[in-house]
Amino acid sequence: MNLLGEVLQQTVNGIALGGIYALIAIGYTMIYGIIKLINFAHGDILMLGTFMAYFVLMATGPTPLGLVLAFLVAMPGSAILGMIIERFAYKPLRNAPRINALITAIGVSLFLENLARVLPFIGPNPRQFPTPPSVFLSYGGVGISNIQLLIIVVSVVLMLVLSYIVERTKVGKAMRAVSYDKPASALMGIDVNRVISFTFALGSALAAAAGILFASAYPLIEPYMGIMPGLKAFVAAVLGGIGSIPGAMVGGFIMGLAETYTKGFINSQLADAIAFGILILILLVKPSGLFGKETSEKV
Amino acid sequence: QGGGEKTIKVGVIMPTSGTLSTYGVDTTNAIKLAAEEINAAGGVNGVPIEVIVEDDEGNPEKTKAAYLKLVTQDNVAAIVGPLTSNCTLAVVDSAQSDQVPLITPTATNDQVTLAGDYIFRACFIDSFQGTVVAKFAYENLGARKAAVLFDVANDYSSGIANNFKDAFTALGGEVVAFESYQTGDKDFNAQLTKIKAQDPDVLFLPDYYNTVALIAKQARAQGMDIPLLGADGWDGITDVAGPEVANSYFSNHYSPESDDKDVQEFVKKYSEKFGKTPSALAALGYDAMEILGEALKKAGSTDPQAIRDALAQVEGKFVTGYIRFDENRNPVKSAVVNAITEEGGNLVVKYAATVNP
Amino acid sequence: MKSILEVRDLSISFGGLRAVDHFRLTLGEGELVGLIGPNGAGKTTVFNMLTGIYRPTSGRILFRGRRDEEPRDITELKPHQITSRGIARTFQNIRLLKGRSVLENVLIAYHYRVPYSLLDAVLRTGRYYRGERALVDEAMEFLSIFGIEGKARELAQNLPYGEQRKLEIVRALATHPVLLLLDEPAAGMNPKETRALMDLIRFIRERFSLTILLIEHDMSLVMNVCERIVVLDYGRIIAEGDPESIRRNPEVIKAYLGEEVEIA
Amino acid sequence: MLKVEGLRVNYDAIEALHGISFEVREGEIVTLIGANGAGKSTTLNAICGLVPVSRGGITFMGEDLVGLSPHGIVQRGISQVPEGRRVFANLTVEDNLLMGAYTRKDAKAVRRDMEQVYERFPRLKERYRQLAGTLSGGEQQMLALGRALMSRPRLLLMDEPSMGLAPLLVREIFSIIQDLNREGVTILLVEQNAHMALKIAHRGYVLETGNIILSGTVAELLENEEVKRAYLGG
Amino acid sequence: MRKEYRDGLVLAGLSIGVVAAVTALVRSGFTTLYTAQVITLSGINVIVALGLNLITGFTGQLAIGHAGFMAVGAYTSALTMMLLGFPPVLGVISGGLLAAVVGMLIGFPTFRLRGDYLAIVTLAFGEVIRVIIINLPSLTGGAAGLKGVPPFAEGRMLKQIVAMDVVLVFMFLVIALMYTVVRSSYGRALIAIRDDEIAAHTMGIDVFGYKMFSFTLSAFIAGLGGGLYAPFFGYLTPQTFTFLKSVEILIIVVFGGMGSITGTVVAGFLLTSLQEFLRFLKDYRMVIYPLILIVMMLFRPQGLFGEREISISSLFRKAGGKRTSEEGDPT
Ligand SMILES: Nc1ncnc2c1ncn2[C@@H]1O[C@H](COP(=O)(O)OP(=O)(O)OP(=O)(O)O)[C@@H](O)[C@H]1O
Ligand SMILES: Nc1ncnc2c1ncn2[C@@H]1O[C@H](COP(=O)(O)OP(=O)(O)OP(=O)(O)O)[C@@H](O)[C@H]1O
Ligand SMILES: [Mg+2]
Ligand SMILES: [Mg+2]
Repeated sequence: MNLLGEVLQQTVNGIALGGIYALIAIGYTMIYGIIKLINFAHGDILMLGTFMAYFVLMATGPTPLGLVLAFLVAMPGSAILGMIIERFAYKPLRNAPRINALITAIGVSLFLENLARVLPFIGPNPRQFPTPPSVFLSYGGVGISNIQLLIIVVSVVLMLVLSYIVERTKVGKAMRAVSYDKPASALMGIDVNRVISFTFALGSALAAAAGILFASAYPLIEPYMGIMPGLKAFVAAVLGGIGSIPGAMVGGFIMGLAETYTKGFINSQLADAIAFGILILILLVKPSGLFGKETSEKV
Repeated sequence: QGGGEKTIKVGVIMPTSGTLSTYGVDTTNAIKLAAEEINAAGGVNGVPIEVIVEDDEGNPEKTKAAYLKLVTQDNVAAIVGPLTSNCTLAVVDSAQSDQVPLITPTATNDQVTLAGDYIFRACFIDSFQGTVVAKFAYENLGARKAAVLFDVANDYSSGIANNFKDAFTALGGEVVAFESYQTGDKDFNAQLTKIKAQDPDVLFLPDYYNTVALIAKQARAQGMDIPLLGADGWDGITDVAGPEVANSYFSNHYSPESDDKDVQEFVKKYSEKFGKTPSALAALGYDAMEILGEALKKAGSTDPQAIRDALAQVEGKFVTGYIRFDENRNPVKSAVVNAITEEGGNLVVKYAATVNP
Repeated sequence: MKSILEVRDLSISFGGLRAVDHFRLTLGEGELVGLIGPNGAGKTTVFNMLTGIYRPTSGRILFRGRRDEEPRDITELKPHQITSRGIARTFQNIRLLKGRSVLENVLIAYHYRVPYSLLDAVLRTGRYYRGERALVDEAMEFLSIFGIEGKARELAQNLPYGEQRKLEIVRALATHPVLLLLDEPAAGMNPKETRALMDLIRFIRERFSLTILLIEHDMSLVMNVCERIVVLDYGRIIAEGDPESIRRNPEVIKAYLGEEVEIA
Repeated sequence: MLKVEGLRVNYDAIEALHGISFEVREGEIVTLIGANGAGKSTTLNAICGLVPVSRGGITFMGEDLVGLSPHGIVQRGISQVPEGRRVFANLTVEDNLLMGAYTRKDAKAVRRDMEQVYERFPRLKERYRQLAGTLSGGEQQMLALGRALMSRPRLLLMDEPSMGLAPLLVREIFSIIQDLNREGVTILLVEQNAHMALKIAHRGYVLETGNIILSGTVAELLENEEVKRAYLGG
Repeated sequence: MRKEYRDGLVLAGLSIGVVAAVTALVRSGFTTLYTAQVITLSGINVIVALGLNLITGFTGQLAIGHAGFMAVGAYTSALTMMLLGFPPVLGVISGGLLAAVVGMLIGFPTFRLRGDYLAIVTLAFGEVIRVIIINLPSLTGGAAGLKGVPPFAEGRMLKQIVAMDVVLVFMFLVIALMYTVVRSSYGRALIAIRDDEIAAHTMGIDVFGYKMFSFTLSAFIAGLGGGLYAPFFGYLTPQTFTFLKSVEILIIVVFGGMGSITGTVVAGFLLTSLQEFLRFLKDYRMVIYPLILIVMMLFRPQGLFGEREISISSLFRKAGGKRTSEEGDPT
């Protein structure tokens, strides 16, 4: 394979990985945007969503219909889970210092992971996620697998849907109003609790979708599976400008590509270091992230 | 000494919870099974062995705590464990200076037994497995160009990888790609694309089966159909992996399919009691306890020096082969190579070869 | 009268918006000048540039600080450097340390000239104890000048609004400024409180021989205490002069005061 | 229209309102004056459901408001211009106005009302795409008022709308309040600027440290010595 | 005698008393070496958590990578002892110093930004430092770990006891350092930055400079903790200094109360022993531990102590009465 071919191939790999990061990053960014909370449990919602899909696929087998069904079960299922977590763990802390909520989020994260480990139907051992047999569509040495194609298509569609919701709909604008000033939003007649719940639902549903895609590409699932993608997606969200949805998308793709290129052309051990290096570099040049709005405090 | 005691206490340090709990529980079960058998056969010169298990979660810090508890609170005569090399390395210096005989069933890192003359192990060392697989690939498979993909953050994986590289090159082969990743990585497409570009004959994946299953899946998805090679970390891979791991070979401590009498007897007892075929780690745990039992009998007391000297003398046939300790208290024994093939839609593990040191 | 502040052609833009445009101002020692103008004219922004919180797009700020003979360029300095040269301010929205005691709020202002080193603090030398006692004594004295020494140990957030504003002024004065910038000190005060504030401003100016620049929308206050008034509109100076002339200036009436001017 | 009876509100251990009662009748402008910290904002927030009521009753058009959520209260026709403006800094001026009309479904009428707000405050029209957070204090106050109008309230609560405004604008705001009132909006106005407030209101209440100490028609209050001394600077 | 000196002496006496008492208990066999190990580990955790409390609790800058500074301290102390033959205490201090230098390097670009970028950058740093350690096998032992760090003293019993004593002494020194810094004009400057950065800046406080100071000192203290860990434990592996370790430290700070030194000390001992105490729960322990944390945050979000301290003078003043006092003014 020539170098150009290799570069193209790595780009395909990077975009597929980046699509997954982007989906997770959107959830992080939305939740951070609305309650200024780094939701550490986001990766664990992804994990639980993936297990929901796992049980569906075990029943149906890895058929296209089964996959559709898995999305239809896991996304609403995780949405409900996200809402429950918000209601019981985060809502009572809405007026507490932000760091408290952060600690709680870390607590929820550890709790979900370890609960999953002791639950008899999940357990600590990795399981094989049912996937369709891989097909490699190749054109002159450069190719894309059926799963990578699925990831790219599904993630792009979901991102378009989400952008529409947030940018164009009333509830999307309400989300932005609530993110800035909750009492004032309430005075506008906005049901603040509903809007926050909705945000969690949306973010969690996207996490579940990302989880299914992730598991289809890396078909071994276990209770800790959400940690690493969660962390990297978080970096993607910050890099794109936390609170900004287009930022999260672009950040996700940058992370995916940077990771893949580093592994492919430099040195795999440097992948994380370079990802964080890019982050710091971008923050130094543009402190609010690529798409973040400059919010110099007006005094 | 020892005569006044009602039991001889043996400490076991194993990760019975945490990420490694599957391995830890299997091995602990086998150790307990061996102890029960010794006790059923009259114990150590009439005194029964009492096994005290401490969980270390696979975390070196916890290993140290468990060690101190066993040594200072329970006053154990000897220790079987820990499971991983990292955890074992955390306590060997203390065990040596505290004069506590310790035999790890499974820690393969070369450094472990260099801590001193109280430290033993029941498994062969990393460098040996790298050589075994290299020899097998070069001689049995006729491979000349090999690629390696390993976990740099894991000493087990990088140790074997380096040994393979040296051995394979020494045999006259060429390692055309030597790529790595970090523990916990799930995406290997970048490295595989790079490896594929080098067009190797075999791909060596010295890691635990969970990671190997993922790599294999991605390698096959990229259209690589060369044989995959592995080491004892692959033990149990057919439970989690799909057809992508067919056409592979891995070295191991023993093969439950072997027609050896001791092996068959152990497999039968273990599977009757715990409902599953014993893994290689379980076999090693069983052997470690057996070795310690024999040494205790020979020592005739719980004096640490006596136990140490008796351990060094142990020689004989065990489940994982004929064992004799070399001057570094590492067992000199053979390894087996298993082949994974697909037969009628099912994965089958078959004994392929025995490689002698 | 020597000038202590000279602002030359100060401008700043936010994105496309030119919030302040070629602003010029010279303040003589001991003057009390008012800065007024419609909302959004750029008054607070001028303060922000003078105190180093915003960096101007162009222009220079020359200031003759406590120790200097000649005015020096302070345009590029950081807020804390400017404070140490002798400019202090209050904020349009009160920015006290809410969860700290009144005394601590004042002590903060002494920090840049704390009389003991970190090493003294760690080793608890005599210098530390003497220094700390001196600071507290001085702060208490300050508070007593303003009649709130009795509340020294209360949390700042528990003070009534008027006293919070007062505390902000005390805290600014505790940095020993030569020039004091007050941003709408009477906002949210009733006429009675406003009158008290007027007296306070006159008093501190005498007591600490200060030069004061004051933003305020309450004309009763501005017209009564200021000697000179500068009027801003859309970032530009549209008028400058004594209160009487400003009150009659047709442009100011049109842009800011409105037809019927009533001063209590 | 609005009836408050024996209202008590606590912040943790401190009681901020010690059982106040007053009423606002349809078509009136009622002003609530009082010094800083008297509890004026607390009263408005209690009506809007933003702070929990510990005792007492609030009824609006005969319906009990206690225990309703803020958005429920807004839907019943009460709107507040909060103290300190509280505009949505991260939304544009236009989006802020649209948020004001959040509970309304009639898109066309909303458009019309928006044009009306722009007519009233040309400054806002000039900056309709600017982020509200970068507006000056006065501009934000205009926006807050405009935003409240967008919900077409029956009862408008205003918390110190003249605070920090240029004299020209203060008069402007008060004349808008009168206009609105003439158009049929009932208004409860909290003010420090008793002078102006008493000029446009029909009736007033004086609040001091959590108690209503005086009430009456504007004429009565203007006569009162205490009011003159403390709130009119006379 | 002046009150200040009296307090100082009482504190010093108390500290010596505590060290002597636990040493005697272990020596006499009344408590086992296992207990000594838990005490030592608690002491180390307290030291690192105090460092974190300085930057996060007192200065208001969230940092979630203190395991990274521990790692720097631990490896430095181990290597200076093993390669340069430093005596243990010198090794420990050089560990602190190098961690401080690293802290400075990280802080310098980060504090030019406003906002919680420190959280992200420290998170990243915690990960990157491990990668570096793993990739320098000739120096650090790589993934296999660094074995054979010389202990504070030889002998099964002595080794543990001396380690415990040294750690406790360091702990008391760090407490004294923290206390004296925080209760001074310098500490007030940090708190002012936490409460309102812009106001602090216009009051003449060099915000950037003090953030740097606080973070560097914080890294130094965490480095000391790591430095102590090396000779105490004898074996270092990058696996020890993970994100979870940083979280564990953060939990101690929050549990005890951000901005409370007493709180950090109490929480450090409580939580470290709780981890041991809950061992019998096996895998369920890791379910219950976070649950306790969540419940704590929900029902007592300010932590055990809030911002309060137990102070010696208040013990004297109200002997027998209430034992804690609101953090008073430094008079
Ligand atoms: N950080 C910023 N970003 C963007 N625009 C800003 C910023 N700060 C101020 N402005 C703009 O600059 C103009 C002047 O604002 P400034 O706060 O100085 O007004 P002001 O004269 O103090 O008004 P007021 O009397 O209402 O307080 C306003 O139009 C405002 O929108
Ligand atoms: N969130 C709160 N927590 C605790 N106390 C509060 C809170 N809000 C207000 N208070 C207290 O309640 C009392 C009444 O406050 P309120 O804001 O209602 O006064 P106000 O009359 O609106 O004053 P202002 O003219 O300053 O706006 C004051 O003593 C205040 O300190
Ligand atoms: Mg202003
Ligand atoms: Mg109010």
